[in-house]
Amino acid sequence: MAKKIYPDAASALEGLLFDGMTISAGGFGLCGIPERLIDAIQASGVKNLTIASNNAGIDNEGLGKLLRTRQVKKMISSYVGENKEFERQYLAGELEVEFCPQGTLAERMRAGGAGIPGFYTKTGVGTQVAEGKEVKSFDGEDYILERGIRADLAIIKGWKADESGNLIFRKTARNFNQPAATSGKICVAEVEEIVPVGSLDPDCIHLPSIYVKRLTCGAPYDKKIEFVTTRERESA
Amino acid sequence: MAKKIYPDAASALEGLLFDGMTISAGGFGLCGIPERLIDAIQASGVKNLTIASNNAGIDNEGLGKLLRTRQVKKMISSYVGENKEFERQYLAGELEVEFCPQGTLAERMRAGGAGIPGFYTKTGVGTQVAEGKEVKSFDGEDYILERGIRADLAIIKGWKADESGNLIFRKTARNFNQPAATSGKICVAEVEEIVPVGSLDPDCIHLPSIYVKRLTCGAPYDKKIEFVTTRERESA
Amino acid sequence: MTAHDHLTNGWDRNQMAARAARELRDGYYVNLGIGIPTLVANNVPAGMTVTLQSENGMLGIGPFPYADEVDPDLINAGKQTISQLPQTSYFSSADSFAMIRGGHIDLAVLGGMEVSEKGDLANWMVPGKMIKGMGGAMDLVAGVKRIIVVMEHVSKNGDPKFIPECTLPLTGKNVVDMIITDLAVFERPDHNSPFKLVEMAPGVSAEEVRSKTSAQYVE
Amino acid sequence: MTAHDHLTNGWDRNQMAARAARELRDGYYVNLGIGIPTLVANNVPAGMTVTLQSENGMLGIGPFPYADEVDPDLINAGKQTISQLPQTSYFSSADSFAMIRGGHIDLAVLGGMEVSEKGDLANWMVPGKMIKGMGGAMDLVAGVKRIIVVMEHVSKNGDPKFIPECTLPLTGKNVVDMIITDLAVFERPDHNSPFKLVEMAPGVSAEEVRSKTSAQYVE
Repeated sequence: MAKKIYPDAASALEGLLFDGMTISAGGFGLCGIPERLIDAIQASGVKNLTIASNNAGIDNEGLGKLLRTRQVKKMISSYVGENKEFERQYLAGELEVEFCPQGTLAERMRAGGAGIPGFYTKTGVGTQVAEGKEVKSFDGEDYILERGIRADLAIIKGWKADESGNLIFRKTARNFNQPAATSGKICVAEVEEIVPVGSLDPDCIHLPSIYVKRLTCGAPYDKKIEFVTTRERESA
Repeated sequence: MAKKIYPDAASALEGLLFDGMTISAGGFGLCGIPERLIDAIQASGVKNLTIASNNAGIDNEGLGKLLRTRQVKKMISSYVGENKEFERQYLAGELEVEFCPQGTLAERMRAGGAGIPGFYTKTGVGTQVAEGKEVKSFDGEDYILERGIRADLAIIKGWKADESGNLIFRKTARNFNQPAATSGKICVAEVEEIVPVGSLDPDCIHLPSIYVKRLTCGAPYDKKIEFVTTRERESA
Repeated sequence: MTAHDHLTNGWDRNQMAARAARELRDGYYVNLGIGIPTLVANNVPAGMTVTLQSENGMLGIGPFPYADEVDPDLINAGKQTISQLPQTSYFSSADSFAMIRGGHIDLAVLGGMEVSEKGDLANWMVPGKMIKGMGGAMDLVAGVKRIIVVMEHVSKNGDPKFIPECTLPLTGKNVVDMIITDLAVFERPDHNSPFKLVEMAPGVSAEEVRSKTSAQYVE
Repeated sequence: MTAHDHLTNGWDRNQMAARAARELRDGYYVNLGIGIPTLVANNVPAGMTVTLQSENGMLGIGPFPYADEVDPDLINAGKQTISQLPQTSYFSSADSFAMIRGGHIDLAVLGGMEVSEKGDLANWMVPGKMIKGMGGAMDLVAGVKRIIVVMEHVSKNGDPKFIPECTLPLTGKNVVDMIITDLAVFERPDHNSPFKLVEMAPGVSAEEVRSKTSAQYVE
């Protein structure tokens, strides 16, 4: 079988990175981010990246690391709070940002991966987001044309994958990882565990093996939480 | 909790049927078709239906039953072979047929369910399918505009559902059931088993409960096969 | 604390949330924004099943977890740790917004900076201040069946927030169905009708509402 | 049966499939049409992993099942019963065609009625005959990275099928990369180049191919 498994993130990315490339990245906040792959991209020194990702990490976590090293030229994101270095570069005009509504961003990734170069949505009609975009009326309502995103590379984080590349996510860590994966000309995935073929239920594969071209196990993970919120146990 | 479970298909459809309505139906060939709901629609006598379904059943199986009783005005399908009554009505001009490429049909249902009134696809460019449709160029390639399908009612067949309406399919019986379900203003599902809430893995729900407004258990099923193909056991 | 304490102040944050909760119906699927809207979850009437959606890919949000059950893979759209319920399902962001955009969510309760008398909403950016982004707000107001905005009636400077035209960049045009402030409730039956003052907080007069509102509305 | 038996007839159905199988590469994801293309599955070289996709929602098609393992919920796009493999995954028709349309499938092998010298394919309807529909063929030719058409070189009447312009309604315009007939193989490196005769079946001459082909091609 063609081998998809690589010993680490750096080798899994070998030959795929080039200056000025576009990358789709999974994750929501710090949940389900491809942190090993981000570290390897940082180490590679590749520059002038355009990154489509819902968020931009926080200072020195997630994509925040690539901002710190000035490897990012442009972000396509829906929300970039909680990131001082981002704010500094953005306000100084050093970093380009395309704000994209969260659902539109997810759909643009899915569309790009599904061979759909453009689709119409009501999201953003009559707002700044609609500026410069084609407006079309369907059944008396206005919609704007949004473009699919086809990235040079997708980087994603999964929970488990089998050796053939079938992959599953865990809870809300699925988020943008699934559409981001499909939007890349090639997708590299990091997971917490690689299991033998046949270990996963074929009815419950979130990302079929065809999308996962290279795979590496990044365990152990020390997952970060942005806001820990808890409740008290009621005394019996 | 608002009750979603109905004792049979007829009661699950009560108040939802009207002459001239549009219905999205799941199934591929005879695999995963909502047969109890089709029977109940037949018994209701509702007329002039427009049905979006990949196939039209075979003589006296699946949607073929509604063709026999002349309840269907128009089919939106990708393949309608293996059906003599269909052929007769079609050739006699009694039945309208909109041929739609299989992938375009699936995407039109998904788009309708996802609030996308139109999307561009390369499928069918330069063929009869493109006639009368807007052509648009993206990055130097031509695409045609296809419309989302929003049906008055979706009828689908699932494998198991929990009491809240979370639903899973089995093997290739998933097919059009998932996109058809989302494309209906209301979706009625029949399943082989209804299980208590909490029985299904929340990471493996194919159709979240929000899409399943009414639910009935249609067991026991005697599932039909169009072409039984087998191999011989090699003698040891 | 009783309603009486607020006779002259209008509703507090929790009372505004409780008022919004009165718009819930059994079986509803609902998306709640950050801030006061989140408090609506604590005010769901007993015996009523309301399923909460989180746009990062979850249906059936449970309460905050116990400290020993915190899970980094289980957060809400505000990036807070939460818990799951027996009826929970998870899905991707693409599927989540297909659900939102497709009109499958019955109700969203969101915060607002400004609402215009035509139902425009501004709640995502203030020119001159650092832009953080719209997140999922534009998708929610465009896709969800019914939009309730919960906000203070006036700004910190005392300026009306329910106004003739929004001055801030819009989140959505002609999208708001109901406005709940600390003073009053405005509603309209459809997107072609004007808002109507349908309720006032205890101790608040129609005159007070009028004096603090620059939008046109029906009384 | 050896190749020698066919020296004067060109390739038989299975040999055409075997020739198509020589285009497979390790790790390929492939969609096979009904008829001769299906036979390609029997000709995958030993030691090579090729994953077959079925457009009704399956990746990793196994062989036909044993009689006692037939499952009505497990069929291929030709509606035949099949079996699953350890690496199989199932998905919806929408996800299946997202995969196809998005260019994720490496290769499709399809039957054909006519192919034009510009790479147009006609394989779904004959005017005057009952139209059964295009099924997934239009999506496949529009989306899959490389399209191989396997067909008899001439029709039952002896008319060429590789022709200057298709006479039948098209399945796709400028979509075919390689043509494998019982007599020869034509290929082109990209969609702006003409087809080139790259191989002939044993015992078939370039002259015979020429005499049975009305399309222009490079020799």
